[in-house]
Amino acid sequence: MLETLALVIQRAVVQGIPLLYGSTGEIITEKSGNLNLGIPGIMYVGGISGVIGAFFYERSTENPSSVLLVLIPLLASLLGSGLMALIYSFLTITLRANQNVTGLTLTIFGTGFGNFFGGSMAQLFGEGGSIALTKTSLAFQTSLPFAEKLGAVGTIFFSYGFLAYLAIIIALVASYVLKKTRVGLQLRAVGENPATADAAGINVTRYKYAATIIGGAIAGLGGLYFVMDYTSGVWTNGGFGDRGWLAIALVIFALWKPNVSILGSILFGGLYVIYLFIPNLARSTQELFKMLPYVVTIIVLIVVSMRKKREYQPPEHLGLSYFREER
Amino acid sequence: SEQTQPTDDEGTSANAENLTDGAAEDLSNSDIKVGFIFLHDENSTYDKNFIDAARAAQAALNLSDEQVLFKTNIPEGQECYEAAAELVDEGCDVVFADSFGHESYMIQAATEFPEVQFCHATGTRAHTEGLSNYHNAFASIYEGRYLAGIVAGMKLNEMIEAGEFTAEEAKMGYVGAFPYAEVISGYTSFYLGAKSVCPTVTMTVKYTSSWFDEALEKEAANALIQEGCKLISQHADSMGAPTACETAGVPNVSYNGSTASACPNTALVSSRVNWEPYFEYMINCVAKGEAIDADWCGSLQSGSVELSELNEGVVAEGTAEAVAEAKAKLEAGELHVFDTSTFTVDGETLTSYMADVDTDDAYTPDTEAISDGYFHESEYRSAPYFDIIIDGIDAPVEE
Amino acid sequence: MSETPALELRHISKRFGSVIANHDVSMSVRKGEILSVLGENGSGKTTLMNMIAGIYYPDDGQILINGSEVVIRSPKDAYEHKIGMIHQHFKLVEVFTATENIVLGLRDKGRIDLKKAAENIREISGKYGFDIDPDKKIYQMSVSEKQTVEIIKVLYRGADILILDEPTAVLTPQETQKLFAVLRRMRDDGKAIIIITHKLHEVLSLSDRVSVLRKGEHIATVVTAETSESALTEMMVGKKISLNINRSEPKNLTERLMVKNINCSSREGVKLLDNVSFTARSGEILGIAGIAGSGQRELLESIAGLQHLDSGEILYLDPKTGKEENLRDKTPLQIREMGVRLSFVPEDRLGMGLVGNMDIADNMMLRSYRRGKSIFLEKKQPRTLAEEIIKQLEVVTPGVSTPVRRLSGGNVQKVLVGREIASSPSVLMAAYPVRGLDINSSYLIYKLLNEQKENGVAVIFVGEDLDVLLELCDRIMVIGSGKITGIVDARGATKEEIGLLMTKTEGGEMYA
Amino acid sequence: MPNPTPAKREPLFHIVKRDALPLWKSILVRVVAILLALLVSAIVVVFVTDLNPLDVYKSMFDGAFGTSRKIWSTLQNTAILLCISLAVTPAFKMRFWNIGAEGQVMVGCLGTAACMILIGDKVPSPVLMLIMVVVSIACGTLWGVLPAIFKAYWNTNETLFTLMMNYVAIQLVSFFCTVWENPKGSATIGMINMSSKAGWFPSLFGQKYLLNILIVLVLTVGMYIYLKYNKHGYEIAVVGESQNTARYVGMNVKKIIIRTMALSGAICGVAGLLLVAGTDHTLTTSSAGGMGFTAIMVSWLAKFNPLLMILTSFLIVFLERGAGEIATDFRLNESIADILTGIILFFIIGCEFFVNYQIVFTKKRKEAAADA
Ligand SMILES: Nc1ncnc2c1ncn2[C@@H]1O[C@H](COP(=O)(O)OP(=O)(O)OP(=O)(O)O)[C@@H](O)[C@H]1O
Ligand SMILES: Nc1ncnc2c1ncn2[C@@H]1O[C@H](COP(=O)(O)OP(=O)(O)OP(=O)(O)O)[C@@H](O)[C@H]1O
Ligand SMILES: [Mg+2]
Ligand SMILES: [Mg+2]
Repeated sequence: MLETLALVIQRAVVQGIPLLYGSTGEIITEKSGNLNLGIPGIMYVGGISGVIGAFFYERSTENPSSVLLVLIPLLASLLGSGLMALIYSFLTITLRANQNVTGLTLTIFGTGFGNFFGGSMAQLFGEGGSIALTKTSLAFQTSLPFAEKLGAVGTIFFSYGFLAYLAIIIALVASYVLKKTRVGLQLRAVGENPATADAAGINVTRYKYAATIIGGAIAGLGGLYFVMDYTSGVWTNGGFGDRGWLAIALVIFALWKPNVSILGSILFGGLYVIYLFIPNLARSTQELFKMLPYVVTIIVLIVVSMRKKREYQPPEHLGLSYFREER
Repeated sequence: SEQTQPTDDEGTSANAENLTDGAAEDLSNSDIKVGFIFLHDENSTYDKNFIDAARAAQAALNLSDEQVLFKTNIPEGQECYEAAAELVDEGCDVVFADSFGHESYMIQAATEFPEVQFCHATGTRAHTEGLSNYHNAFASIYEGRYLAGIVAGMKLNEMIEAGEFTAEEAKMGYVGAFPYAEVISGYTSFYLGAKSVCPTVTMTVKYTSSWFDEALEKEAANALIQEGCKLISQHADSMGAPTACETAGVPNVSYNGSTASACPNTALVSSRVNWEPYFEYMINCVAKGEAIDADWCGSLQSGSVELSELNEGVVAEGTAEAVAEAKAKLEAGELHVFDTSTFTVDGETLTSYMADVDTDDAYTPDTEAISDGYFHESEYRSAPYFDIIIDGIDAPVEE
Repeated sequence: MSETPALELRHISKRFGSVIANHDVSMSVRKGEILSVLGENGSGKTTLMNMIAGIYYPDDGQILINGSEVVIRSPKDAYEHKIGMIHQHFKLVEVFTATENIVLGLRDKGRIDLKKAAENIREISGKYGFDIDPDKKIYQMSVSEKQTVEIIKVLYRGADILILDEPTAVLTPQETQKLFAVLRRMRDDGKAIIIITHKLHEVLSLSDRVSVLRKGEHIATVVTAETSESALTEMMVGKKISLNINRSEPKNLTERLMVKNINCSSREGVKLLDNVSFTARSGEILGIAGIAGSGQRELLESIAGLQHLDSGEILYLDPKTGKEENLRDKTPLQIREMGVRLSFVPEDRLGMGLVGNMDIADNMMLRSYRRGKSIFLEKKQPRTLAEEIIKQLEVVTPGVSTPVRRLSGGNVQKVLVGREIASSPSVLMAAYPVRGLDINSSYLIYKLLNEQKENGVAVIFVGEDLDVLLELCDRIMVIGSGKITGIVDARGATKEEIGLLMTKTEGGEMYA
Repeated sequence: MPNPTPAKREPLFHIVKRDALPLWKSILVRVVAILLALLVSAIVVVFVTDLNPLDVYKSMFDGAFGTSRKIWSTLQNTAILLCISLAVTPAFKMRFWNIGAEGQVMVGCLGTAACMILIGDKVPSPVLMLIMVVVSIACGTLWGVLPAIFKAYWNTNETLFTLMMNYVAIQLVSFFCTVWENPKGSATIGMINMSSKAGWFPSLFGQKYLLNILIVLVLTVGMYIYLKYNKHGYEIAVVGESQNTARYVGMNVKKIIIRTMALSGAICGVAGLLLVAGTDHTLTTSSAGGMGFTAIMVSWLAKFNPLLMILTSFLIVFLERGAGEIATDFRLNESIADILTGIILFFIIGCEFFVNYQIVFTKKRKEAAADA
């Protein structure tokens, strides 16, 4: 029983990590006033960029070093998703394009990009079949050696690859920066009221760019985690599913607080797989159980909106572009 | 449907032999055009198996890229009909679709374009639809799975001997897509293969309700491992289950193609249908203007059912010999996979079973499938119809 | 006083699309000097100041600080030149505390220490006599508290050049005096100060020199001591004008609207209207005076059916049937369907009274679109009405199909007032109807209101200029912090009397 | 803080808002954007495939217009996408970000399929059609109204609410696919009423898609009139611009929000009907195929003008089908279509900047000053 529970929690965490990356990235982005609906696409690109990096490295050498096996996909992923966020930033911040439409387009583009290269890269380089990056994924999956000896405790706390811990560290750091530091204060001001921030001498454009790109890069790591750790280095088209959208939903669930998002994402992850652990469900009932994460999001959304607390509201200028000379 | 029995029976084996002689034909000078419709693309192990076979057939028959058209990622809906019709428009003489759900749309297209041949893998309705240009094809993959089951059973024995668990704890897990005959027939033959060498083995089945869902298959495999399964096999198309096994260090038998490169420490073997013989047969028939069988069922002999190379570091000692022996017996007809003396249902040995061979909305059983002491799988139509949950297998049954 | 000006503007021009907001403006301010900038609404005062503060970038011209040319590309540049500006519209983040707003954008090194900052803020407010809670969130603050935060923000940063854009619009006379004392002290410290205000007496009492803008151009800069109110007015408007209002004696006074003990509070639980009772009579203009944000808006919106009341009654006496109707908790549509002819010129013209992105004709339709049984819109009548209003009120616009957003503030106001009067109301409520109007148009509006009164309409007029209230209205009701602090006869009252009533309950809040 | 006089740094340029651009110029900007986008797409295709871009464009064109079947198919796809775009438009005009069209279409499909499966052989064809219309519209309406009610009363974030409703709808469809599966155990429904064709839209003049296309054309004109000339359309516009103004003139904002979303949902329901009864004759979890999202783009690109949407929906369908053809012809992965669509949309979205703003170069300004 205890072991089953430990496994459920472990699976919940594993499912939750990509969501956590996505929602932390989106929170940072939204705090700057940018509603980036391109996050699902960015997460695809984060995944495929890592795959591309690993693909070339694994093929370039017989004895890959485990440091490079981690570092190359990591940097490739950050670069890929950062570039995606840069496209979004350029369009919405510099060219002041509509954020919703830009975001949706970015998602179309990003998923297409991921699936195109994931689906045909091996073919383009004359190999065929799906890409399997065994060595890289082993490096990413390495968990703490004593995890197995600790039984349930080990399963729950120590059985993950380093990206899982990184996700939690990033969320905690982001929380701290947003709440306690000057940069965080200024970023929040930019999202709440860019004209005020601007008048106070804060470089609004720079903050928006920085937050959106950093947020995008963090979200992209969710894609990297999914392919390198969760799916063991095997790319499957569409495999990432709707996690990007759930990550965006999680932002509201977490009331724009990355530390709350840690628990939220694990909860969502659990809802994602809970039906597998409930015995004797009919197949049709299973389908109903798969609704859980979405239904719970809706309920949270409603409850939060009914409480109407000022602090529960999104950044005031979210979704709007800023032009200093506008009145 | 009684009268179709003998013809099908003959047709199946006769054609399978035909093919081995006629395969090397060079069709580069003919203006034949072939269209393929695939549910996914090469990322799906299922479709990759078809795509590889189509490429191999294209090469063997020396056809150009203009003569062989691929449409990938065609969903099981109107798009399939559209794709088929477009292939016809582009001059295809024969159109092939690879997914079960494509069937009704292929029939729709076949009705509309009587001059073009339509072939469909895994379908069930060619023998009752009465269309001369619509055909089903499959292979006796249950034989392949039986052999893979032997590999699994040997591995279990090895682990029992090594003291990893007791013989009573020898439980396997199986990730199935949907609880219909093709899957049930598959996991039952796999189980019977394992049982033939490891008599105490039991098996638990989980369905994912999807042919292709990485995360679901992975999580289902994980749940099975958690429930105490010592070995996992699957009938679903993503790498979810094999990679879950690799992470957990649990041996895995897969389907559609070897997973040894992605899972070097846990992949045992994989069984698959090799579609190249059928594709060559199909294309040759059209080129020569001969009729294609309404129901074609490939076999071990015809090269349609294959086992991948054993993953030497992982399989138990003596596996190769055991498999070779069983294979020879199957080919010789000395051994039948669904031999009723090897399994029971609710504690009883079966002597009679009316199978649902003819597709109709009410799923009425219509054909006696057990005779001569075994269940005659894939003889009355190419697609499997063994849908009995036997003792030793714990599979969700629903009504 | 030093020779080189602290700040000098040379030939500054700025256009917005086709609007020329500033053209070839030159002026300067010295260290230890207070300069007033005067001009009608829309004359380009804010635009000019915004260029100094880095909000706008000039199309042409130069800015010199301490004699050397600088380029101010952003507020950050302005900040680096020690320019501080208090904007016409508050620049505050509502969900932040006072402290957080004040330290925003400061470039101190190291970690942010809000506790220490709050200490400093307390110190500064003590020194200048402000009373403020550094940990209070902005959205919980009153307007004058917000203003205080803005002022402390600039003091905290220690600006050498200080710009204040209409800082007194929302302050009581007493608060204004406090502020002026602070400004004088800063002047004596050698700072250069520019202040924009519409109130001539403030200009005369505070500043050393006055610069006058008209239609975006610099008209003159004069030494305050050598000028007078009438001379300044003439410079502003460009011609001699006689400004008086023909107030007639009220006739046939009948009670039309009786407000009884109404109460309402905000989402955060702050009381907005506190037991308000009064009667508005047809044939008179009832003025409402008070510090901005004392509940005027909520009061008018309650009557118009836009504000939920906690308790109380709003009774309307129908002039035709003599029946009494309770308007409380009715929607605007229900009120209309009851046959109550209520017109309302709200304070927030583009946010409430009009739709900025629609043209004048479509804005006319707002009141009338429901007319007729057809499911389709009647577009001809509104068009005709629009054309009439444009002609009668001399609205400056390229045509009826110009989006209202593009019109200048005064013309927007004319469109709104014109539409509301066109619906021949029995009660006409107008909140700051001359805000944004030039002097001529203001007097046109006063004339229209007087005509309505003479036609037997009960007019309620919320104004900010006490002189106008005293000249235009028959009775003046004073509101402070949501309470009625007194109702006086406009013919006998004095400004001081009203000013006192305005601060009766509110007085100590800001400068304890 | 010491304050040395900073070096004089004039910015290279600065940005100002411009007055309305003349129509021909604003069209020119967009045409140039599309041409640039095609150029960039060509570079991308050449980069990944080494193909001649002209071949690629020809192939694209063939994909949409190569044969009469393809033309009809293109028209049919355009019609459905247009229908969903029409559906989202009134909500968008009201600034209600409904990204749940996907789910609203799905439940429309579900309702239609339910009628065909459950009573297909029990009632006469005209009655069945009528019931299908009513049920599909009712389903779509329900899905649209639910988030609207919460938006109207509690200001619940509609973007996420509608997004989540998509997945609830998809799981619901998935549930019923299992319940009505055929054959047993397959979790797919297959073609519904294949032999009786009960509930299938009839062919008009031998064209099975013509009825769909005509229905959508009628809807398009209707929506244009509704938004432009109907009193509701006016109310929607006012609520979208300013809820305060709407309230001020006595509009019932809550009612208008709910009513408008009901309309959006209803038209999505119709799109579901057209998909199941008019084209697919089956129900799967991908029946709506992402068009609910694409429709947002169509509507926005057309500036919410239903007549212009004919053009923009056609553009998107052309791009998708064309890129699909490239994939088939050159054995590429279909996702290339999404990449190319994305690139072209980026350019179209970005070019709006040049319609609304102007870049003033400092140098030019100086010269202008010298001239003056
Ligand atoms: N950001 C802007 N965009 C477009 N037009 C503007 C902008 N800012 C100012 N204007 C226009 O420039 C002109 C001058 O406006 P400005 O705000 O400087 O006037 P002002 O003298 O400050 O008036 P007020 O007394 O009302 O504050 C007006 O016609 C105004 O409409
Ligand atoms: N007040 C502040 N305190 C501490 N760090 C800040 C502060 N303002 C900005 N930063 C951080 O310092 C970095 C530099 O930003 P800043 O806007 O100060 O640039 P700058 O050097 O002034 O640029 P420029 O030369 O363009 O004016 C940024 O990473 C920003 O996050
Ligand atoms: Mg101003
Ligand atoms: Mg700097």
